[in-house]
Amino acid sequence: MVEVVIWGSLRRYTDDQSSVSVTGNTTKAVLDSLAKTYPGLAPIIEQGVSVAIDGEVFKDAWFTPISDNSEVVLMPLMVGG
Amino acid sequence: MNVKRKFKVLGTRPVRPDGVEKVTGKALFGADTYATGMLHARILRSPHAHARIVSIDTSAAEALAGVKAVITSADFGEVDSEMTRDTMHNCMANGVALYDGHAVAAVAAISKSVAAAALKLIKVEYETLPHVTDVDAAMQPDAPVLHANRQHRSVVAGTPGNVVYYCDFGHGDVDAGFAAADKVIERTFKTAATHQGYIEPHACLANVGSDGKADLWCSTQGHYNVRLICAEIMGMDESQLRVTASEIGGGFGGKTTVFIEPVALALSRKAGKPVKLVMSRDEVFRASGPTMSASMDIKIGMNADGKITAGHAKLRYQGGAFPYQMVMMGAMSAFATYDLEHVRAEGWDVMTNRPKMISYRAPGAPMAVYAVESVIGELAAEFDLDPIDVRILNASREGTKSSYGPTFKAIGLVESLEAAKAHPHYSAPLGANQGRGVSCGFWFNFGGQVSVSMAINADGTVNLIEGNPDIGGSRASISMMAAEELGIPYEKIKTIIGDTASVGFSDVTDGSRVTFAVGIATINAAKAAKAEMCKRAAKTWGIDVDAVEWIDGAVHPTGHNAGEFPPLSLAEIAANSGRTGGPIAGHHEGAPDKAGVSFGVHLVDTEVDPETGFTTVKRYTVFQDVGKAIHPSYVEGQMQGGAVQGIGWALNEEYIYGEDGRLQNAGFLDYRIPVASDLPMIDTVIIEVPNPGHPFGVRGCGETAIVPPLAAVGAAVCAAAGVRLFELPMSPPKIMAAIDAKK
Amino acid sequence: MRYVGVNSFADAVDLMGSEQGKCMILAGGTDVLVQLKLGLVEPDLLINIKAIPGVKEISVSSTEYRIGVAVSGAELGEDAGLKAEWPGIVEAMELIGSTQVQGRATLVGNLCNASPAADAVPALVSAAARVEILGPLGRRKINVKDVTIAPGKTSLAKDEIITAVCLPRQQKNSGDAYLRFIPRTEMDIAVASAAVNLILAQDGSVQSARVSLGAVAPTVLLVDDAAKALVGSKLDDAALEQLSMACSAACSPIDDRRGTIDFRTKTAGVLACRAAKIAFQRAGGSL
Amino acid sequence: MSKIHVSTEINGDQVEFLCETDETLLDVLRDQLGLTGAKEGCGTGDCGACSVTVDGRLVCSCLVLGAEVEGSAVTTIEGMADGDALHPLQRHLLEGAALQCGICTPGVLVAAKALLDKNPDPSEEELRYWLAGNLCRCTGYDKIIRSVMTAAAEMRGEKS
Repeated sequence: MVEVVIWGSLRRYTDDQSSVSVTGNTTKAVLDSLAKTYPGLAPIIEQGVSVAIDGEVFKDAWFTPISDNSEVVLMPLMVGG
Repeated sequence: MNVKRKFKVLGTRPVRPDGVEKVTGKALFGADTYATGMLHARILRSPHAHARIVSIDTSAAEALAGVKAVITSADFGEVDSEMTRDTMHNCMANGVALYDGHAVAAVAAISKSVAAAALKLIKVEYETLPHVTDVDAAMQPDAPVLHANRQHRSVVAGTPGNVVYYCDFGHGDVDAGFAAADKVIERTFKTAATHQGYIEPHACLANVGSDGKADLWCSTQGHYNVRLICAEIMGMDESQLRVTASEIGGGFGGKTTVFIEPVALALSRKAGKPVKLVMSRDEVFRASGPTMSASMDIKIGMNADGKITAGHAKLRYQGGAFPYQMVMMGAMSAFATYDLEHVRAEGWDVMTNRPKMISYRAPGAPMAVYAVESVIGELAAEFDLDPIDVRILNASREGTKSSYGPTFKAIGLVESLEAAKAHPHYSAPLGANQGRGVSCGFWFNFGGQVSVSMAINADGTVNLIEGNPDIGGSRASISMMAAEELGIPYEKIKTIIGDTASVGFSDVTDGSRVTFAVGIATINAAKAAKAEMCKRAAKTWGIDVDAVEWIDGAVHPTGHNAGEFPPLSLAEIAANSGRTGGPIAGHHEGAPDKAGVSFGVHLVDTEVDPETGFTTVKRYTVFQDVGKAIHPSYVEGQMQGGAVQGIGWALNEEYIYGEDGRLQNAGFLDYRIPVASDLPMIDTVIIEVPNPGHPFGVRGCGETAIVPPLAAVGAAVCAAAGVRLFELPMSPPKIMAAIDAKK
Repeated sequence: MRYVGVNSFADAVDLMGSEQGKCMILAGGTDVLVQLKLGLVEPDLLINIKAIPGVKEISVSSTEYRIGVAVSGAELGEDAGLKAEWPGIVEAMELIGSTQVQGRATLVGNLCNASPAADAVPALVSAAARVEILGPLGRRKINVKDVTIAPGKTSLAKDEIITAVCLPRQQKNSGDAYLRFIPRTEMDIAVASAAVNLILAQDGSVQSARVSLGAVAPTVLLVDDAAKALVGSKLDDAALEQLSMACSAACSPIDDRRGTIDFRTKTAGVLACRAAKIAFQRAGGSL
Repeated sequence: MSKIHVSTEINGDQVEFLCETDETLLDVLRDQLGLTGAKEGCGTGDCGACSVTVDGRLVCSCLVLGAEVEGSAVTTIEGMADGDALHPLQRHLLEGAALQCGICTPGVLVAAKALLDKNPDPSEEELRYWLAGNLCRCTGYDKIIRSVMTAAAEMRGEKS
C-alpha cells in the first residue's frame, strides 16, 4: 500500500483524512485507485494533478514508479509565467 | 549524474546566436511581418464594466469602402471544452461585456485608417449591469455574479457565486502552534493588480486559405498552445494550422494564452485574405491579462528566540471576468521558505469585472510571500532579532517537509541567506531616512513536454530545432548545452525555434522550464546523435560498437583497440556520413520532471523623503540558488529583471479603477513601470546548489526573482519612513498618509 | 483630416478663420499626436507652423527674450544665456517627458495644451512671462497666466495664434526655480508643482517674489499670499512655514489616479519651500 | 483622402513616399519602407521603442507625422552599423548580454548613440536620465547601463 498525502480542501472527499492508503506502483495506478476508493476525487484527478514522489514533483506523468515506502503527495496541476 | 564535472562551455558568456539581428533591427517580432494583400484589423471594445449586449449593427461598417470583413461572437462556433470556451469568450464577448475593454466586434480593412473608421460605424446597444472590481466586495453575498454556476467543486456550499475556487494546504495544528507562541501577530494586506508590462503589444498575422489550411504568425510564449486553442475554436485539425512564433518582445506569463489570434483567424477566414492584428498599448492594459490583486490575512506566531511556532494565511485573489484557479500557487508558496510544524494556507479565487488574469512570473506567489515575509519581519523586530538570523533559524532545507506537502531535496535557501548575511551590503552603514529590507522567496519551477531535433551537418556543424520561443536568451543556453554535450565549439551550433509543423509538441514557455526541460531534451538528442556517430566510427574501423567511446567531441577506440586507430572527430564522421549510412541526427521527445525548486533572498536599501513620501532605491542585491548557471549573464539578467519588476509592484504599479468600473490608467504614462533613472545597479550573487534532477544541476531561475522584492522593499520603506504599511503599491500618497497618521 | 504647412502666422490665422470644422496647430506635436492616436481629438485641419521663419529662434534684447513657438525643449536647454538667466524656466521645460519628447515639445505647446499640470507654465507665470498673439484684428500681448482658463481650454479666439513667448530680462540679484513632484524620477505628469521667482534687496532679504503652483487647481495659480510670506525675509523657518501654509491654503485640487487632494495640498507647500530655497540661492542669497 | 508626397533622406538614402495626413513617421518607416527596426510599444511617446533621429535630434517616431520629415534627414537603427561592422554600442550591448527579449534594444541603441554623439563621457546618472524614456521590462537596466558605459569608454579610446 502507498500512503498518499491529500491537500486540505480535498479532505472532504477522503472522510477528512489527511493521508490515505491505496494500492499501485505507478502514478497512474495510484491515481486510479484513489479515484476508485474516493469517488469524490475522481473529477479532480480527471482535471489533472501533479504528484510529488519523494520530494520531486511530477506533472501528469502516468508511469513514474512508486514504491510502498515512497513519500507521495497529491498536488494541483501547476502553471507558471 | 556528475554535477561536479568540469565544464568547457557551461558557465562561459558567449554572444547569443540571435543577437546581431536584435541589435541591428532585423529581428522579426510579432508586428514585423507583412503579407501580400494583407488587411489590417481592429477590435471594438466595451466601454462598460458590465453590460448586456442588446444588439450589434455592423451594416454601416460593412458598407464602408475598403472593409472586407466584420465579425462578432456570432462568427464563432461552439466549442466543447469549458476552458477553451472561456478563452474564446474572453477574445470576443458572448452576449455580455464583462469588463471595460472586452472585445465586442472586429473589422478587417484595406488600411489602418479604414479599419479605424469602420469601428466607429459599428452600433452596439448596451444595457449596463451592476459591476464589481474589488475582491472583498465581489465576495459579498449581494455582489453581482459574473457567471452563474461556475464554482469549482472545491468551493464550500453557500459561498457567494464569484468565488470559483477554494484550496487549503498545510499540516499540523495551527491553533496549538499559536497557543505556544510568545507573540502572535495578525495582519491584513492588500496588493494591487499589476500587468506583465512587456514592451511588445500582442500581434499576429493570420492567413486562412480557401482549402481550410491556415498559417498564423504571432508573438507568443507557446505556439503549440496557440495551435491547440485556435484549432479548437476554429474547428480545424491541428495539422491544418501551422503556427510560427515570432521573436517575442517580452511575455512574463502574459503571452501564455491567446487574446487576438482567434479574432484574426476568423477575420481572415471571412475575408479570404491575410489579416494582421496588433493591439494598441491601451488595449494591452485593458484587455490582456494582468495578474491578480489580493486581500490577505496573515497570522504568525513566534517565540522570543525567533522560532516560528505556526503560520496561517488566508488569501483572497481577484482574477477577473472568468473562472480560474491560481490562488493555489500562492497558498503553496506562502510558507514554502520555512520549516514549520504547524502551517496552513487557504485560498479563494474570485471573479470580478476586470480582464481575466493570466500568469505573471511566479503567478500567485509574490503577493502571498510579501504578506508572510512582512509579518515575519515585524515579529523579528518585535523581539529585536536580526531578520536574517530569524530566517536562517526557520529556513527550509534538505529534508524539510514543505508547507505544501513534499519533502525538499537539496535546496539552497540557507546558503542564500548566509551569503546575504556575509555580504558587505548587509553591514554597510545607512544614512538619514534610509532603511534596509530583506526577504526570502520561492518558486516551484516546472519540467513538462518538450521536443528537440538535432541534425549533424556534413561540415561538422549542428542545427538544432526546439519548440519553445526564446524569451530571454534561451537559444544561447540551449546551444551551450549542445556544445558541451557534443564536445564541439559553441559557434558550431545553430539553434532555431521551429514552427508547429517542423518539430514535435512543446509546452508553453512558462514555469522557468526552458533551460531545464529543453536542456534535458537537447542533452538526450545529443546523446542519440553521439550513439549513431559511435556506430559509424566503429563500422569505419571494423570493430564492435561496444569497443568505442565518445570523448571530447570524438570517437575513440577503447579496450584492446585503444590506440589502434586515431580518434574520429565529429567533423570527420559527419564528413563521411553520406558514405557510412546517410545523414546523422538525434532527437528527443519527453516530459522531464524533477525541475528543482528555487529560493532567493533579496536585500535592499531605500531612502524615503519624509516630506513627500518619495522612495529612492539606493542599493539592491539579489542572492539566488540557480542550481547551475549555464550562461551566467542571462541568469543575472533574470535576477535583475525580476527584482525590478518587483520593485515596480512594490512602489508604483497598479491597476486603478474608477467608481464606473473603468480602468483609469491604461498606458505607460500612468501605469508606472520603473525607468532607468529610478534604479541603482542591481547586484547579483549566484548560488549554485545543483538540482539532483538535472544532468548539469540546472534549476529554473526566471521566476523566483520576482517573489522577494515586494516584502524586501516593503520592509526597507517601513524602516526608512518609520511607519508600517500593509498595502501595495506603497505610492507616495499612501506613505505620506501613514507618516501623517503617526504624527 | 487635412494637413497644411504654412509659411506665415498670417496664413495660419486666415486658415483658422475660414475653417468650418475643428482646427489644431502642430508645433512640437507631443500632445497633439498622442490625442490623435488615442482618438481624443478629431481635427478637420492640422496646421504645421514649423516652417514659419523665426519660429525656431530665441532672440534677446535689452528688455526681453523672445522665444519662437517651435523651439523645442532640447533647443531651449542649449541656449546658455537663457539657461543662466532663467534656469527655473529651462529646467521646467526640460522636465517634460523623455529626451525624445524634449526633441519636439515646445513651451507654447505646453501652454496651449492647457493642462493644469503643465510643467513649463508655473515657471513662466512666476517669471511674469507674456505671449504675443496674432489674430484677424492684429497683435496683442497677454500674460501667460491669462492664457489657460480651464483644463483643456485657452482664452484665445478660434482664429488667434500665439506667435512668441516674451520673457523679461531677469533683474540683478534675482533667481527662479521650479520643482514638481512625480512618483518616479521621470516620465510622469506633475502631481503637484511650484515655481518661485525672487528678487533680493541689498541686505539679502527678499524684495519681491512671485510664487505659482501647478496641478493643484483647474489652472496654474499665482499665489500672492505666498509671495507676501517671503517678502522681507531671508527664508527663515517662520517665513517658509508661512509660505507653505499660504500655498496649501490656495490649493483646490482633485483626487485622481495621480494623487489625492490631501497629498497634493501638502506637497505643493513642501515644493514651494524647496523651490524658494533654490531661487534664493540663485539670486545670491545664503541660507 | 489624398495623400501627401514627401521627399526625405533616411540613413543617407534619398527616399520618397506618399503618406496619409495622420500617418506617423513610425508607420511610414514600418509599413511602407520596410524599416521595422523601430517598434511601436505604446504609440504615445512613453516607451521609446520607436526612437529615431530627425535632423540629428532624438525623437519618438510615433510622435512625428510622416508629412513632417519633408526635406529632413532621418536615421534609424538600420543605419547604425557600418555594413557588417557593428557600431561599438551594438557590439557592447551584445557582449554585455544587455538584451533579453530585444524589443527595446533598437530604441535604446538609437538613444544611447544620440547621447554619446553629444556627450562622449556621460556619468551613470546622466545616462540613466537620458534613457529614462526607453522602457525595458526584462533587464532592470543594469546591463544596458553597464554596456553603454563600456562602449562609451572604448569610443573615447580608453582601454577597458
